[in-house]
Amino acid sequence: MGAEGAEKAKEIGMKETVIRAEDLDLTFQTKDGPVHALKGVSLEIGKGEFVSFIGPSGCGKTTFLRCVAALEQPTGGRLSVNGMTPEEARKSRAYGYVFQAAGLYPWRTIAGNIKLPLEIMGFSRAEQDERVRKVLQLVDLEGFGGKYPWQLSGGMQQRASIARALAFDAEILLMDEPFGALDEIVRDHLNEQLLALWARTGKTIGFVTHSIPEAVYLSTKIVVMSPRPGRISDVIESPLPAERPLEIRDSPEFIEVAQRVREGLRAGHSYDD
Amino acid sequence: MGAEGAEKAKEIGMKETVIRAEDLDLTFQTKDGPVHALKGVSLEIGKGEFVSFIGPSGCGKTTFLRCVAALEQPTGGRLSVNGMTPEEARKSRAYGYVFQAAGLYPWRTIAGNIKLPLEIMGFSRAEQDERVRKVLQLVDLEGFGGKYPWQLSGGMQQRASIARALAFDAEILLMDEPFGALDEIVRDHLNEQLLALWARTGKTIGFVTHSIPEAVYLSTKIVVMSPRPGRISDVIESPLPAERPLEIRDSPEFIEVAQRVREGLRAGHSYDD
Amino acid sequence: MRRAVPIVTVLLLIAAVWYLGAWRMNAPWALAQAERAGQEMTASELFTATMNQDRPRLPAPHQVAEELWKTTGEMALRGRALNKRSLIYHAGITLGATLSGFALGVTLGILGAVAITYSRVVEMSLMPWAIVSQTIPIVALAPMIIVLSNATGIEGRGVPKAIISAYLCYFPVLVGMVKGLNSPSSSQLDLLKTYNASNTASFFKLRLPASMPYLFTSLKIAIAAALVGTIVGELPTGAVSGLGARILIGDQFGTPLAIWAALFAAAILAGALVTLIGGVQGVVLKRMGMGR
Amino acid sequence: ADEVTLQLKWVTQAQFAGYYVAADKGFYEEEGLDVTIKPGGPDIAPEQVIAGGGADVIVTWMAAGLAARERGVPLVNIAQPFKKGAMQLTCLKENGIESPADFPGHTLGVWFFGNEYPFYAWMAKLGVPTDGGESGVEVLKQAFNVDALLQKQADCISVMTYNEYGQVLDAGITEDQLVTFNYLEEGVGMMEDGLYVLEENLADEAFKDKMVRFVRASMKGWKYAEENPEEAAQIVVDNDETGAQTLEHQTYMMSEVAKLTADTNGALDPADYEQTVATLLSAVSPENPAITKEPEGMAWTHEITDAALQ
Amino acid sequence: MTVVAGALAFWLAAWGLNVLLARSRWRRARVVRIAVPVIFGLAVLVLWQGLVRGLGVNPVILPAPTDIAATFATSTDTLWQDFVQTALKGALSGYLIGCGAAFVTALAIDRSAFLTAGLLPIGNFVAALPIIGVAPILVSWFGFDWQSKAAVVVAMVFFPVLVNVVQGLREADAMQKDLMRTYAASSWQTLFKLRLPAAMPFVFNGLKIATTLALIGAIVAEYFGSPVRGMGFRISTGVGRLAIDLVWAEIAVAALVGTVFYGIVAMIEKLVTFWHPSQRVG
Ligand SMILES: Nc1ncnc2c1ncn2[C@@H]1O[C@H](COP(=O)(O)OP(=O)(O)OP(=O)(O)O)[C@@H](O)[C@H]1O
Ligand SMILES: Nc1ncnc2c1ncn2[C@@H]1O[C@H](COP(=O)(O)OP(=O)(O)OP(=O)(O)O)[C@@H](O)[C@H]1O
Ligand SMILES: Cc1ncc(C[n+]2csc(CCO)c2C)c(N)n1
Ligand SMILES: [Mg+2]
Ligand SMILES: [Mg+2]
Repeated sequence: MGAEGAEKAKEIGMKETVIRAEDLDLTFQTKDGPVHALKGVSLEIGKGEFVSFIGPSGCGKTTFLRCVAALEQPTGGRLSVNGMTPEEARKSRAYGYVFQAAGLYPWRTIAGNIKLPLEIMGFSRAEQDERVRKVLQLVDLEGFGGKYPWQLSGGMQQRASIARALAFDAEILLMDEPFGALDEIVRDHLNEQLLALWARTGKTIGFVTHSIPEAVYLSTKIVVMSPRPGRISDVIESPLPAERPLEIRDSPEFIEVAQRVREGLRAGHSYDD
Repeated sequence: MGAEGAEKAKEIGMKETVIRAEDLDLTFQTKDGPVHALKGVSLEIGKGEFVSFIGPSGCGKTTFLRCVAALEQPTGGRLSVNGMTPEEARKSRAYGYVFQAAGLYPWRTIAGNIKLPLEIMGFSRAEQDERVRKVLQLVDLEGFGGKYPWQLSGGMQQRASIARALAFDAEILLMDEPFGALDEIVRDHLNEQLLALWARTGKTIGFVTHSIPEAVYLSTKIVVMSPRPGRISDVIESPLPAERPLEIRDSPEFIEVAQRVREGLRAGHSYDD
Repeated sequence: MRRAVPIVTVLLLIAAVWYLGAWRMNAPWALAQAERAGQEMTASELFTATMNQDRPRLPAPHQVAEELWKTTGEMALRGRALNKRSLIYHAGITLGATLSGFALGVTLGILGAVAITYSRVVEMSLMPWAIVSQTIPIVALAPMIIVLSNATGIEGRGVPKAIISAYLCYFPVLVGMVKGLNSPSSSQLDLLKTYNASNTASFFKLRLPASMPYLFTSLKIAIAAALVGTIVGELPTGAVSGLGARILIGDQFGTPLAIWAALFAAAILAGALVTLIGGVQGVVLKRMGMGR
Repeated sequence: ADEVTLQLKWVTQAQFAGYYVAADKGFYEEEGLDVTIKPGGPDIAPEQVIAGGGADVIVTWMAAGLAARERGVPLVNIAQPFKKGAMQLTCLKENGIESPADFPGHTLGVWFFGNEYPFYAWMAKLGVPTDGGESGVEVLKQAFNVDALLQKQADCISVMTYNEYGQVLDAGITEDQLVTFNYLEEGVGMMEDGLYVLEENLADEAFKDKMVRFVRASMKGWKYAEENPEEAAQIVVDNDETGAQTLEHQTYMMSEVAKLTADTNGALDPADYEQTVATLLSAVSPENPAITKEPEGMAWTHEITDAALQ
Repeated sequence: MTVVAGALAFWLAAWGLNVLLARSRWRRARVVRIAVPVIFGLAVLVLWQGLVRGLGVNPVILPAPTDIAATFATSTDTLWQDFVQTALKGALSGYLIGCGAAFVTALAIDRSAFLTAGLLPIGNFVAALPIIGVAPILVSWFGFDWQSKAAVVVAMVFFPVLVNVVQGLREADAMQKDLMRTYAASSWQTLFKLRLPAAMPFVFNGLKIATTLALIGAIVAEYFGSPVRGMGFRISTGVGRLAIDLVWAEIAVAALVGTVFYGIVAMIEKLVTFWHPSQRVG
């Protein structure tokens, strides 16, 4: 794309592209033969977008996110992140990744867990403490830095793991069903907080979920996927405004988008697997 | 109550009471001091009702269900099931209990799992086989009796575990977040099936869930609970008709009930646990 | 096949190191002998002299293989597999004691685990002592066990050996089974409670099947421990037959080759037993639907 | 037939040829006895076995027998087939030992398990301390083999003329490279393999009679073995359950053992007993607690041999 | 006979007391957790004493606990000397060398998937072998003093520890490793910050198994030659001298030392793996 492309993008009101996938394929070789986890996936994600991936189990949501984070190697197609290969982007520490389970190290305190990437990236002690303090505040966990993960509830752990991903200010936040294990109320609350955080920081976010309301509530763009082989069956640009109180979920626009997502899903779903 | 009471109940259009809790208390003694899991819980559940319990984590939903099933001993108040103590009701095998995880025994086939309660209760071989056949049909799993649990998808496992609870024709079905681990699409599907089954069998069902739409969609009565100490904060009789297609969830009545549940929940929720 | 390549490589590496060691360790004796005889030795003469000694400090692998073959395969071919000079015969003796010790130990372990699972007094009283029991050097008890079993009228050395081997192998079974019998989740146990199931039913329908994977894991450890126990029982007690006795006699008569051959026979026996249990585990767990 | 259990002091070898020959040739049977021979081993104390009722009669050394007596197991010597002592200390000349005067500063291998008494008696007699240092000797608990000498971990080791000494020679060391000291000849010897029973059993006439027949047959076995060493060795090899003994070595052993049994009919010479007791008492020390006082009561008897060998 | 009956009665009474304690309100208290097994042990000793005395068992066959205690008290010098020789010089040094070597080897082969694939099955196999049989060989290689005992201990503990450490290093789950990759962490950073801590429960499992092996290995090795001190020396020669009470005193020392050793390792484990669910009860 280069400078010229960026110019053009701005002109026509598009944001700068951060992640660009073209005709991406990924086939796992397994004992029972090849599994086509991704087939011909093309997608562009602009800077500052909040993109949700939704689809039945096994449709390749996780795999796509992992390809972006260079945790998996596509077997075909092109994938670039900020104009680099995903591998280079990973080395330049462009990603914060949040897994489904909080995945905190049980032998480290919450603060210790948040420090982990900072230690690895060689931040100074003072800087580490400062950042820990800041992100703990961001996710509403002041005062819990000295606790161990197992002393916290699931929701708090999940917030800590988000704080960990935020601590080193990666440009791109990839979240794989981060709230899957939480109850709806806690989930609502974290959704609100995540939106606020996104608004404040302007990060680019890739977000995998199974929940239709969650996807609709959070995203600027919803990617509906279907399995066998994993491919994109619909991409929905959200018409919802940037400002989203929780009540927006009872608005007709919301319900309409949700309905569209649900149909897209229903189409690709098989009940007996 | 006696015959007279039952008469009266019929007269005024009320159903016969199956479960009656009066001012129920349950306090766990833990190392960190007493935990008031239930405090002054009073509730009546009529024959054939479908009652959902919803509330934030730790509000005592599971504990209440366990008290009903005589798996936990209340420390105060009265609790009767069909006019007996829960203990007696348990001994008379009045309950089918479905846990959050399917909890099938991996060393038994699906049919073997369903037979488990039948063996324990001393049904004859022929009777066992007959019942297994019937309930497998009921939950749409014909032909899967010989498979092992891990050869089935999560949704199918959950249906099998419901079949297991149905097999011995308990009057009361207690379900503790049976669909918590499933994705939304599968969940919708199972919700539909569960409703159909309930309609067909007329069982009394106690159902714990975290999902507001699920609670509203399924129940004739929604019990909203709040924690510390665990108590009932709202009991909502559903105005929805008995016949409920999935689309009912976009109807205004549905949304209204959901909104009321959500408010009840919000009130009792604390975000930091 | 793919998995075999690294294993074979490592084995070859070990053999190479072994040959090197044999050469280094046997050289002094060869040199001293030459000196006593007043001869000079070339390097190649020295090397051959280190590879074929009667009393090597470290026999070369081919020597051990040869001795092993002479005392097993060759005798078997001549129809003398059960002759007392055959290691097959002695392995059989050791195997017999190992199996009876194993049976005794496994029975004790399982019964103990059941008692511990169902009785809190037993758990609190016994569990710490089970650990302490493993720190007692059973070798020290071996002679007393022999005398005591003599005194109580038990004849023969098989019984004391089996007792020692049971002593060593009950522990892993006990620990594994306590874990296994307690592995059902509380919701699995509660499920049975809602059926108003008896203790017996919950044992046979839930706890026991749930403990099977644990049982087999500990059985593999236990059979190895039982073999160690038998050999340890044979070593200091003057057993007259069995692989341990061969090691002992080899030590007394200065025939290291006999020791090494017996050691390898023991290793092969251990490997075979563990593999066998692994096989049974595979079959049983598969038939139970847990064999994925 | 009357049953008799004999507990040996060591593994099956020509050291016990007489008993195996007697069993094999039917001498016991002729006496109406059904004899079970239990081999011993490095951890078997025959005195303990007989105290526990595991044997009727045992083969043991007199020092051990007297020690057991003092510790409450009243053993009685009923016969003494071995007249001479076979235990020796053998040293490699190249390590600088020519005579007992050279011991200080060297390491000596000693057998324990009740076999150490003569060694300590000798050192006491020589005035050599046994706790190491310049003027003393370093003592090793030698395994029951000759590795310590061959691998130069000890300068001298304990050997039996009929066994380990031969092993040293077999290993390629010649007799002239060795210096050997025989305990008996050094004046600290003790009676080796004798037959012992529990004193209380001797009160029983039937038992006594059994022992008379047993000793008679056993001595017949010994004399037969002396005269037919090769056949005796073969019998021993046949009876060895370990299958590890070689005929060659057992033949050597038999020929050496024959020298020990040659000059006796099996009756204990009281002078030998006196010498053993004297030696033991000459060197009472914490390391060497065999006996601390004259044995009390009947430590030996001629009753059996008198009846058996009239 | 009355003695036997008395002992039996005591045993029953002690058991009854334990039943009461185990059912009591205080059953979770530390004191009770300790008292119950102690009472049980005492009851066993009393029963032993009663049977030996009551049945008039010859002390040459089985001494009474009081005799053993008396011998213990009068031979503390000997016991101490033997403890130093066998437990400290032989077992402990062998344990440290063996575990250390296993740890270093595990880290070394961990770098190569090929070596791990080759060594792990072999290690698993060797860990199941009756290594104790090499004792006579190692004694003839390393001489009579503690070095050969340490060598036997090294041989015995090496493979169990190796297998556990290698296994432990594979314990970090895929997600945790992926997390490190998203940080572009170096392999050393991954090792020290993730895989070693995650391996600790396994490492300690190996170390605990090794404690019970160490003392037994050192003692057995002394059967095949030793200086004139050491627990194995005393045990292996004591029977021949009919000093059975001293043998039992040594056995008691061995059990005590072994238990304390195990206890120390278990305590360190508690400190290091405080985060592991198995350590978090309550
Ligand atoms: N490492 C792997 N090896 C083989 N197959 C794999 C691997 N990882 C994923 N797959 C397969 O690829 C497909 C896509 O998997 P993926 O995890 O991306 O699905 P998903 O959409 O994230 O599903 P879920 O909602 O269950 O998390 C599935 O069929 C899965 O079985
Ligand atoms: N056995 C127990 N011992 C001590 N406290 C307990 C026990 N069981 C439950 N509790 C406590 O009682 C309270 C109610 O628990 P309960 O499991 O009934 O909650 P819940 O509503 O089912 O929550 P969730 O939605 O997380 O399942 C909680 O605070 C819990 O920690
Ligand atoms: C238990 C016991 N061990 C060793 C000896 C000494 N000894 C006497 S004969 C012999 C066999 C080798 O010749 C040995 C080692 C013994 N008397 N008793
Ligand atoms: Mg996924
Ligand atoms: Mg619950």
